[in-house]
Amino acid sequence: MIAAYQAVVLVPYGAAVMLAALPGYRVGAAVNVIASAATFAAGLWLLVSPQLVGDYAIVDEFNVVFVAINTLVGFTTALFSASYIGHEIETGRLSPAFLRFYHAMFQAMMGSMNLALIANNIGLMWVGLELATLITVVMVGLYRTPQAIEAAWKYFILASVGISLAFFGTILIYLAGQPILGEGVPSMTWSLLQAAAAQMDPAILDLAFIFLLIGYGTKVGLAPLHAWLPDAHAEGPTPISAVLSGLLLNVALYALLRFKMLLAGQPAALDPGPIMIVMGLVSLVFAAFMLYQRRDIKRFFAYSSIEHMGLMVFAFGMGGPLANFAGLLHMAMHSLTKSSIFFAVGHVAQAKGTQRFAEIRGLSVTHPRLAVAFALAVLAIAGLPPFGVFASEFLILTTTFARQPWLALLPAFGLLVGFGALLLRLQDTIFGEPVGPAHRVDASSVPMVLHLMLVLTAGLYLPPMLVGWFRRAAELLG
Amino acid sequence: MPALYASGAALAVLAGAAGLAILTRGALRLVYPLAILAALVLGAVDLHVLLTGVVLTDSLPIGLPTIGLRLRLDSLSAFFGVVINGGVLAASVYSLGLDHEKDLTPRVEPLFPLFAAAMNLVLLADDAYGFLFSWELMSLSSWALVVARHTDPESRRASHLYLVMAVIGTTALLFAFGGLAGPAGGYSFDTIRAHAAQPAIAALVLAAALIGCGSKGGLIPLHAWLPLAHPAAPSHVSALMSGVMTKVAIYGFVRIAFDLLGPPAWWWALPPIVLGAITAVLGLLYAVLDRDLKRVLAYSTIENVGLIFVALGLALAFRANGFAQAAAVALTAALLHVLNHSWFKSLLFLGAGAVLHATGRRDLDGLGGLIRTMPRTAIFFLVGALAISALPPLNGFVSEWLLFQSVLAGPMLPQASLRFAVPAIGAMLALAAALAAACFVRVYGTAFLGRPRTVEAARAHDVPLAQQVAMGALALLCILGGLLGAPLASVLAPLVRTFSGGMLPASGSGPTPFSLVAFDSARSVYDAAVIALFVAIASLVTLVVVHRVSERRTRRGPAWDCGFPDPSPVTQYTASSFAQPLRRVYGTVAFSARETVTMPPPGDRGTARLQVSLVDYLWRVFYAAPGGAVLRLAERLNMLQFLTIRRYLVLMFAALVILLSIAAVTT
Amino acid sequence: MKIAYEISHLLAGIMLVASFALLYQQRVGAVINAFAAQSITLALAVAWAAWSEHRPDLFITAAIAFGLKGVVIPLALRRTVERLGIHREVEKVVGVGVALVVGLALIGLSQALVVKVTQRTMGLGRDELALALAIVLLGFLMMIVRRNAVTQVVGFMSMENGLILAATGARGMPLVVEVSVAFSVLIALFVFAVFVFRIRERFDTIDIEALDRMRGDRR
Amino acid sequence: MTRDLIVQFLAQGAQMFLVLLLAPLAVGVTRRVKARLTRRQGAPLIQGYLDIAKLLRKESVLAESASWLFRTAPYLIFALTWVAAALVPSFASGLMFNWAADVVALVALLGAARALLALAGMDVGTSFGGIGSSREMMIATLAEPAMMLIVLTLAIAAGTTRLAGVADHFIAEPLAVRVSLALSLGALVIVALAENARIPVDNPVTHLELTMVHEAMVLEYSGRHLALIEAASMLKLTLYLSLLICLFAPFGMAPASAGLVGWTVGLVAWTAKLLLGAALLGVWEVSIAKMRVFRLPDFVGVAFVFAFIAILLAYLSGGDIG
Repeated sequence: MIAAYQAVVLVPYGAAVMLAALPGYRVGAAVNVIASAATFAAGLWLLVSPQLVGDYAIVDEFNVVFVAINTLVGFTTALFSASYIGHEIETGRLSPAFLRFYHAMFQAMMGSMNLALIANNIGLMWVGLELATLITVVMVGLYRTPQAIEAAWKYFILASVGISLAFFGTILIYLAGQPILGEGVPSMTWSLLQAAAAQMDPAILDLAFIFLLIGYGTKVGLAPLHAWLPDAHAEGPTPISAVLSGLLLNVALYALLRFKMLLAGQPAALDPGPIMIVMGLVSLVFAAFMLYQRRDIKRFFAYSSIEHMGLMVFAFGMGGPLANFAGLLHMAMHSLTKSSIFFAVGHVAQAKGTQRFAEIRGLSVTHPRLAVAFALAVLAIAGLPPFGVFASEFLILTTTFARQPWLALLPAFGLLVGFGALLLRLQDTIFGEPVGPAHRVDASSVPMVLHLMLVLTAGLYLPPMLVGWFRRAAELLG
Repeated sequence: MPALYASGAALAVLAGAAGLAILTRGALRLVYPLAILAALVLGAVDLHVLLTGVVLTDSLPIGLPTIGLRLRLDSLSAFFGVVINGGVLAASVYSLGLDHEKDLTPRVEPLFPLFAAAMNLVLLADDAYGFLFSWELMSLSSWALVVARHTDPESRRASHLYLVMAVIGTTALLFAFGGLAGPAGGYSFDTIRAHAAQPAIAALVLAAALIGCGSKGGLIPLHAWLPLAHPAAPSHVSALMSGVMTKVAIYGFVRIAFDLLGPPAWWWALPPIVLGAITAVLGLLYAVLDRDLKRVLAYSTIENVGLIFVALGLALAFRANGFAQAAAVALTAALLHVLNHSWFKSLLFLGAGAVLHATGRRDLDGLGGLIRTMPRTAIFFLVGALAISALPPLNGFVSEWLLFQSVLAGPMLPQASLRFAVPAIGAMLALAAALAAACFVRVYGTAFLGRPRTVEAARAHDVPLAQQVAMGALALLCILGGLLGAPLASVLAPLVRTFSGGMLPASGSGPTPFSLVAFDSARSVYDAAVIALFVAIASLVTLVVVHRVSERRTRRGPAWDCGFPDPSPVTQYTASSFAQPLRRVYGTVAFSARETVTMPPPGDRGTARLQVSLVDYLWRVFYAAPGGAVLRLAERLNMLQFLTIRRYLVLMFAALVILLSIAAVTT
Repeated sequence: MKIAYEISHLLAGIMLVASFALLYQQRVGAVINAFAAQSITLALAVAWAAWSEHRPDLFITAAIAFGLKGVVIPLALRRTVERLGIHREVEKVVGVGVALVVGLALIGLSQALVVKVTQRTMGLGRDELALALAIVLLGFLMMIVRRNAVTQVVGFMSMENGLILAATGARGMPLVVEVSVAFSVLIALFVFAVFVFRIRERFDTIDIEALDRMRGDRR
Repeated sequence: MTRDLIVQFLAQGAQMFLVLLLAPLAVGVTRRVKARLTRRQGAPLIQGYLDIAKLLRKESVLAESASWLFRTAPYLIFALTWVAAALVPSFASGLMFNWAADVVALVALLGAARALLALAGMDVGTSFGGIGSSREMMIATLAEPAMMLIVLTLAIAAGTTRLAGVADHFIAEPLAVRVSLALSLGALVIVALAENARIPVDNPVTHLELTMVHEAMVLEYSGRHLALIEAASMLKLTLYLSLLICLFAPFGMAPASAGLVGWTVGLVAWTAKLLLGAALLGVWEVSIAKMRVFRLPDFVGVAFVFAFIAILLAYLSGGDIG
């Protein structure tokens, strides 16, 4: 009998092995869904099971929520891709062999991300995160079109450099911990490092944090380290885009925040706040402007992910219980909303047979329900009520203004610029006279609706349990 | 709080109506009856609170954690609730006359009740989150209503501009509430009331509130979306947006400036006064020169919002200087004008809707002679037009009169800047009043009087009974509101006392129970009833006498027109030609209007052309320029999408080295 | 112990020199040779650490460093370079002089960063940390001053050499071996990607500028 | 007590009919003076009465396109103007309904009459009607603010917006020459000229001239309707004259609750001043030429500027109102 925290890692890996062996993509898809469901069940179980601090695994207020979200989105994405990917076979973009590979890789990726989340060891976390990254690299290249190859290549190079830098940072953390915790595993263990942070050498911590910021920041997609992100989203299979935006960015940010906690524990170390504020703002404003010139719908929303990651990093840079709480909330809301958007985009792409904005018009005439869902998702990510993103942005902006009024203008500016673009594209796609073909959509709309429901609920009501976890995590984040 | 539960139930009814309408097309026709029901209940509750002065509070465990959703219905929100639900009621009754097959669409009907519910929620909310939540919901639902005619690129453009401006406004309000709540995040209003913000914060909050509420109300220069968005919506929605939603904006400003922000400083008054006055005059100048019926009405909405802001500013100024009674006069003027404007503007927009419905045209120059083809609408519209021109004995003049009375109290103010501002404001108000009269004489004269200019206008027919009932009721309210100004003011007295510290003399203190008394009865009295009585008697006497002594015979003949009667109605004065003198006088200053006449060469019998060019400087500076800047910058930055991998690596390397250097220099 | 420290320090120094050699080499062949030299030095350093600190597992890392990066990959690179006919001078972005100056500045930077580290008992000497840091940065620099994919791969690998150096230096750090293996896999993928992953067929040159010709979202 | 009340009521009624009675005479005086100054015999003083009587006896011709508004407007316009005129204190200040004579309301009443007239002008749908209405409203946008500012200035000086109160104030403290008041006087004169369509703003005696304003509006009227319009414009002239009198030359006006004697004195004084004013108007009209329509803004603008300076001074000197 294995524990929940083991299940969330082992189930996917096991499923990966099995799927690699299984022929026939329909079976594969089914297994994929079942395995993801099992993982999700384990994730829920983790929510209620007691917290623990093991040698290699940790389950605390901080990561438990993200594991849950991770497994949830993994499950819904599996559902979506099960109904979606068949279409790719029909259109001949994929062959069953590749699909088998795809399913196996999908599970491996989920397992690695969960590993990164629950690892109580900076080395393990690094391994999990980088494994997930490399797998997504391969996934992005799945279609083997010139664009896909190029996107994968770009992703691969930038990610590899990021990996190396992050590893260097990890070594430095070990070096910082070693004098206090002694040689070996202890000085790579979160819980112990956390406790010993106060006595660590601030200079090494500074150095380490910078390397980790650049290394993991590459995966978070912070400008100017973002270059891989838009193309990877645009050229990869849509389910992978959903996972990338919804989960991988979150996991990377989670890792970064863990290290921020260490620095928060050592007053003598440099304050990561200003650095994160600047990088966050740069990403936010830059991405907002980049939205205007986008012609590919998936690349468009990829940039909006950069924008929101920037906002989160800004919030965590501001620090303080309220801003951190808002940042965590925004992480959760964004991953749910953005993945639902990518599901919707998948539907749209099927309905119109293209990803180019220019050829998507008048959806509300041809596909009213899809149009409504898509509109709701986009408005949700634009930070309009009744959705949860509104709550987090409300908290971020109000608390920032209350503390530093003039600083608050910048994120507001970025968000407004981005909003203009979002609304423009939304209106162009769903309104007006329809153009081009209008195919039947056979992908399941359950995941999309489910996510929207969750985000809607969060906008109206946050369960006290969740609030409690976020509170605690916010305090740790300093 | 059973009353609040009643409101809750009504809101639930609205939500249910929306849900039904979304689910089945057959349920579309249920929307308006349900909306009427809900509006009646909500209005009744608001009225009850307004009359009894009780304060209903409640809180639900939703919304922000630990704060929850606070609900509070005090006299202020109740008053605005009466305004709003009155508008909703009228619009819904009007919409009963819509044709089920032709007019009802899933793009409009499901959103109408949501819009109404959101506006009510704004008034009920007693914490920042709930307030902004419903505020934004209001914008969102109205946005969807504006873009209902989505195939028309104009309305798409309008809706885009509208929602962007709305979100800018909401962001400003976010800041306002952020400043009020403080770093600790005390978002509930009673926490905010508990501690007053220090001056620096207060200034920022006031600015933010002015931007936030001004952008929703159409305060210049945040107005440009309004004349595009309001007309783009279906007419009964335009009536709501113009007549009622702008009032929610006013409510927001009053709530923040008079309630949450604590005791005012005198200079708070300046921005609303100055902006309001500019808005009032410019709004009418736009209106006078525009040729689209609904757009003219939208511009006049801007003007009226300006007037209200002026009154509010004066109230702030007086209150800050401790002149409670003057503050009361100004505040009463503001609130009464809120009420009156909601009535006649809804009436006018519904009338415009009727015209649009009957003729399919909105351009004034395509109408004419409707007074004969749709007589009832013509009467109702006339009442509305005279009322909005602030002519006695209709309701528009009551608030106008009070406003002038409060302007008259200006010399009391100690601050030189205010002293200098107030007379200028008085002049601009007078100008606005005169322009309003000109504007609506023009509208009514071209649309309803004269001879039909097009076939549609000639073939027009009066609208269904339900729509006539709605308009008639509003027209009646405009008349009653004019005659019963004093009783209305006394109803508002407790509310006014709460927020201004003073109150008007009790309605008994005047010569008659209908006399509206500012300051004291020896000083200024306006008695609409008596004056109306005089006029009535005088005209009756005249009628009788004239019909006794004079020749009774009346002959119909062709128009005399100085001897050359013209067969074609084309030679009538059009809206544009009516505007020409005004354009020459004011347009040349405000919009650097140019007229260029191109005459055919002598002997050539071709037509001469008159070109009129106007420049909208506000649009150029406040909209075209920033928008263009954003797009240009976006284009510049876009090259960052097309760098080579090596260059991206360079960026990465640069970031690393820079951060390392920072770490190296910091100790 | 003193001797052990001196020797490892000496080897690290040699690696840094090799990095500089990488920077100023003109021809692809020479670049590859310099890299091979650096890798072999790394192998020696790791082996020395394994022996002096009695951590036999590190010998695996040493073996990988020697076998893969010291011998196999250089040979593979050499062959493909000849096959692609680009063994002549490679196009640089900045002149050698500039590159060297920047490199020196980077070394200064890493020194400046490390002096603030208060020396305490740790496996990795403070100046050795500085050396590793410098090697990593120089590798990164190498990646961006050359336009040619081979040299970029080389740059990445020398960067990674620096990492392994630091990792092995950090006494008692777990997973070092596994990580070094993982990295070798990564590098293998890298090389694989450049030359086998149909990039040659798809793009007639391996100049990266051409590799990302379309770069997404073009009209 | 009741008797007193009745007397008061009668007095009020008397004023109401008095203005009606004297209005045509005032116009007659003006015309006569103009005629004499231009070496003409001129019509008899009672010509105004004769005109109205004659018009009443004629049948009225309505254009086919005229609507009900066209027919009802004259009655309302006449009634509104009449009430407005009757509200201005003439021979006594403290009459029964003097409190109803609020300056702001007065201006608004005239505005209402004007708006109705302009609407009536547009009703038939002829080009001339349009010309008249549009110009009338344009002039109004200049004259009405000026008017409003003037009354506000006086109200500030007197500390009330009751006309009677203002009059009392100026009776009580004999008119000290104050800049703001002088300016107001000038402004009010100009406004009065503009509002009554007198030279140089408009020429009351011409037709078929593209520069006409008032006459163009009433072009389509005939018979009893025209009679009412004419009577209304006469009343308006009287109103402005007695407004000028009551504000700037209130001497002789009987105070509140003065007996019949006081009232008769006031009556004589007022009538004299009224006719004098009419005569002065005549003199003015022969001594100046009609302006082009689009020079009017400059002319009426002057009134606005005067009034604005006046009120500014009143504010900065801090009126004792409040």
